[in-house]
Amino acid sequence: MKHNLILRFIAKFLFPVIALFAFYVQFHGDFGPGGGFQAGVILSVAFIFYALIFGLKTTEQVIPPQVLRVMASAGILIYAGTGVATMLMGGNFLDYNLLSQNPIAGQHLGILLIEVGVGITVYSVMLIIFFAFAEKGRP
Amino acid sequence: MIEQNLSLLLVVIPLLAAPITAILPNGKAPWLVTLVVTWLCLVMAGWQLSVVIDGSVISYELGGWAPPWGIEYRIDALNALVALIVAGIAAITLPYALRSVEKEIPQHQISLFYSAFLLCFVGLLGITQTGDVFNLFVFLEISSLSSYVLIAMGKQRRALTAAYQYLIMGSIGATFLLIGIGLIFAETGTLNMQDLHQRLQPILDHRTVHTGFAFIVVGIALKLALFPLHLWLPNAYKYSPSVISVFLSATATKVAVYIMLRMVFTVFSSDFLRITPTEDIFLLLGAFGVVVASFAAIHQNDIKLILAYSSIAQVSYMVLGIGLASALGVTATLVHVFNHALMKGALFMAAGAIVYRVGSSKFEYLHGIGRQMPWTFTAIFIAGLSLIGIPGTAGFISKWYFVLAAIEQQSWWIAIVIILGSLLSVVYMWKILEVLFYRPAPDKGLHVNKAPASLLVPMWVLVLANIYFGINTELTVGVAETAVKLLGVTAP
Amino acid sequence: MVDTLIDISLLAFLAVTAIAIIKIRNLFVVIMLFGIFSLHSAGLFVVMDAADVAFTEAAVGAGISSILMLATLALTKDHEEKQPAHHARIPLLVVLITGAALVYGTYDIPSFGDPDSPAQQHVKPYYIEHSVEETGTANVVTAVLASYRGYDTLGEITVIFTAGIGVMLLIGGRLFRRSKNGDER
Amino acid sequence: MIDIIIGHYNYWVVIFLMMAGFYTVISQGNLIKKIAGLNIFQTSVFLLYISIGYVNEGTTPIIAEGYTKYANPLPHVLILTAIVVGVSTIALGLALIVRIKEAYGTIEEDEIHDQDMSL
Repeated sequence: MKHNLILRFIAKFLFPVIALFAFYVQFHGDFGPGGGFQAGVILSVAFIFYALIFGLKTTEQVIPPQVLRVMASAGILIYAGTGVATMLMGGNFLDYNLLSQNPIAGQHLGILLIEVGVGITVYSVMLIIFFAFAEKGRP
Repeated sequence: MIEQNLSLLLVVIPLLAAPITAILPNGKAPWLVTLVVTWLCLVMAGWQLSVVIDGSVISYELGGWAPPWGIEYRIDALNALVALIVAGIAAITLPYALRSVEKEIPQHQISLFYSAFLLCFVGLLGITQTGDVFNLFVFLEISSLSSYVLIAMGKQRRALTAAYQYLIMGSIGATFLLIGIGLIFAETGTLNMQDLHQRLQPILDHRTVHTGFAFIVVGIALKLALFPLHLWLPNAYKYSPSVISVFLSATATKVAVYIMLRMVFTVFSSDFLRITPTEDIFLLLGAFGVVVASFAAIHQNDIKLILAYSSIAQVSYMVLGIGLASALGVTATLVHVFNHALMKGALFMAAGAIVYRVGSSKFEYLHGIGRQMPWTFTAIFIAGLSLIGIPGTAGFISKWYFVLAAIEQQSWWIAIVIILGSLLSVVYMWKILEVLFYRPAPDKGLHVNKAPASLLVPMWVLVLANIYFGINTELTVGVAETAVKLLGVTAP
Repeated sequence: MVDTLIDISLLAFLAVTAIAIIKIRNLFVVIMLFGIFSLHSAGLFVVMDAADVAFTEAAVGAGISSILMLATLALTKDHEEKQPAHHARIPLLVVLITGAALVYGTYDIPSFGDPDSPAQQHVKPYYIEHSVEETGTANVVTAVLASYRGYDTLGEITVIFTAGIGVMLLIGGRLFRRSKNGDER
Repeated sequence: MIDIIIGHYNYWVVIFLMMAGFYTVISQGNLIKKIAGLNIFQTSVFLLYISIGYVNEGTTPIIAEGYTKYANPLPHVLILTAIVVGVSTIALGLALIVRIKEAYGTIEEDEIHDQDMSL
């Protein structure tokens, strides 16, 4: 599909749109449907789409698989790290109220942090799975 | 700060270590991290048990939200005992793992392998700590998914099909559990175990509650490998890497027994057992399991397979104890959970040492090996005595309690089944010993070295523990009795 | 009324799709039907006021799962399922018993949509009443997911991380190695 | 009578869907189809949960003025988690299938069984 001009044009146009939508979903979960998980899936779909049009090699250069492996771990560490931070501040695990003077602000910050963690892990694992399957299919 | 968050740290420390291990370079580092983490967890699990051994209960509110709105960790003597078993077996397995894993797992996968091991460990510990049924489901899936992967890491191709079969059966089990939780949620609106217990008592005769209970029990029975849902287990244990056979056989089914106890007695209640035919079903399946699995074990020609079938039989004993539904019966189950972890851990370690040296666990390759590996052979002999239930070993204590519990209720046929099971285990253990010792080694016989010390020491620690806990029953029986009191098991 | 009609027609579509999946042996068609099944259930989730779930089911069930199955199909090159050799009587019996047990279990279940059922009267009101003041989040699903039951969500990403580790171990080959040459000693 | 049907038809159809999925898992010999069946089984259980959380004339649980009846958010949260668990299981199952195909050259249960027995 690398040489189909229309597909390439549409892909170039759609990729940023899908990615932008993913970020919207990521940070708008407080008010509408969505959150880190959906955002991670959508962002990974943008990359999968990119890989289908421009090929696996190009995509692996954009986002190397080894980096994905680190990111998948980083997401969990951000999430659990937030919990450990609240614990160090003297509260219970994941008690976001302590993250700020104002409990509501603390909750906002905590939810934001963990949703970012969720998004990163989900995005990278989805791509890891896709890369692993796609790589198997390469002659 | 540590004491206040102790029960949580027990789960969160390995949970943090798993992603870190996944990005470490291959080599000794992942093993070292895992070793440190498991020993740390063992210390914390021991500490936790020392806090609740007097019958007190630790309640920890995650996120600072009070139950039933938030998730609660709720630890009493029962949780603490099972957590100690899981952490203890992991800690003992790790020194053994170094050499064994180097030999069985490709070099470039070492760090991912230990990460998966830690995830399995996290899952099992998470199950033991939680007081929320859905949280239990989530951690059950963490442990299940990682065990599918770990089993598939076995060298032979049949490891793949064994893992696939386990994946299908395990997922069906998890889905049944999910259906059951959904049905009791529809009737109560809550997921916290204590809250569920209170809200279920007035509606124990509802048909929806009965169905929910049935689905929960079938779901757990699949994980437990309870007859007739045991078919996934033998191959899964046989073809998985040795370390994984040791770890899973000593912990996974035990944790499933724990879930069964929690669900039956804490979420539902002894009263519920009485108004339904559950007791009889447990007794019947347990009895069939003991007999059928023991006979199946006798017909195998492979050490690991014999041990796997024997595990099914031993788990059936535990189900018998639950079916007796008396304080004594459940005490026997708990003591056996602990003791069986010790004996199966030791036996699978010995089998793993043989595989390490010979490369196979099939009888045809093992004639006379016992003479060349005396330490391993003696370990099998002593742990085998414990499995059979000879006085002076840990196995005797649990068998003794089972028989007492059966006699207390005058279920003579149960007592007979228990003794029959022991006799059958004499037969299959003898079969192993005979091949290893009395069969002449083939003429050209390959020369086999003694197992390396890093394999022998952990094995012998467990063997000695089998003897120690056969003499000193204060810890096992004492904790079990406290746990049973808190479970609210009342005699019928 | 309109809701009920949409509900019934979606359920009917789902039932037909499920039967078709059992009957049809061409695996490509099965996977496509599976995608349709997922998409229809996402529609049904919308009808039942579960927007977040619908969103996720559409992205994961119809999207990721179908892509993965297609990828597996491409890798295994097995497009026709063989006639099942063994008789399917025992599975049918198991399924009938299980189904009968479930129908039996619905006798006492609160009616569909009943506002007085225990599931609507316990725990839930607390979330609805307090989530805005306690977490500052209007979307109660997010509040419960990220805060009240945040620990479940940590478990959830651990599950997906496990899947990532597993896939890397099983079919990752050398693609995800940390360094190009440092690993081999 | 009609009340019972209106109150329960949703559960009954969902049960039918679950059993269709369950039947596909345990009766089919093709490994990919088993996974598809498992997925249908699980998705139908999700429908069961969401049905439990549904309330007549309610809305999506996003607090807004002018609305008082909301669906129960708790089953939604549980199912979001369960969907993730489901897709993880499927990814692993499919990865195993790819390996099985490499090792055995087939993904039919019977043929795999025959190969294992003939050793």
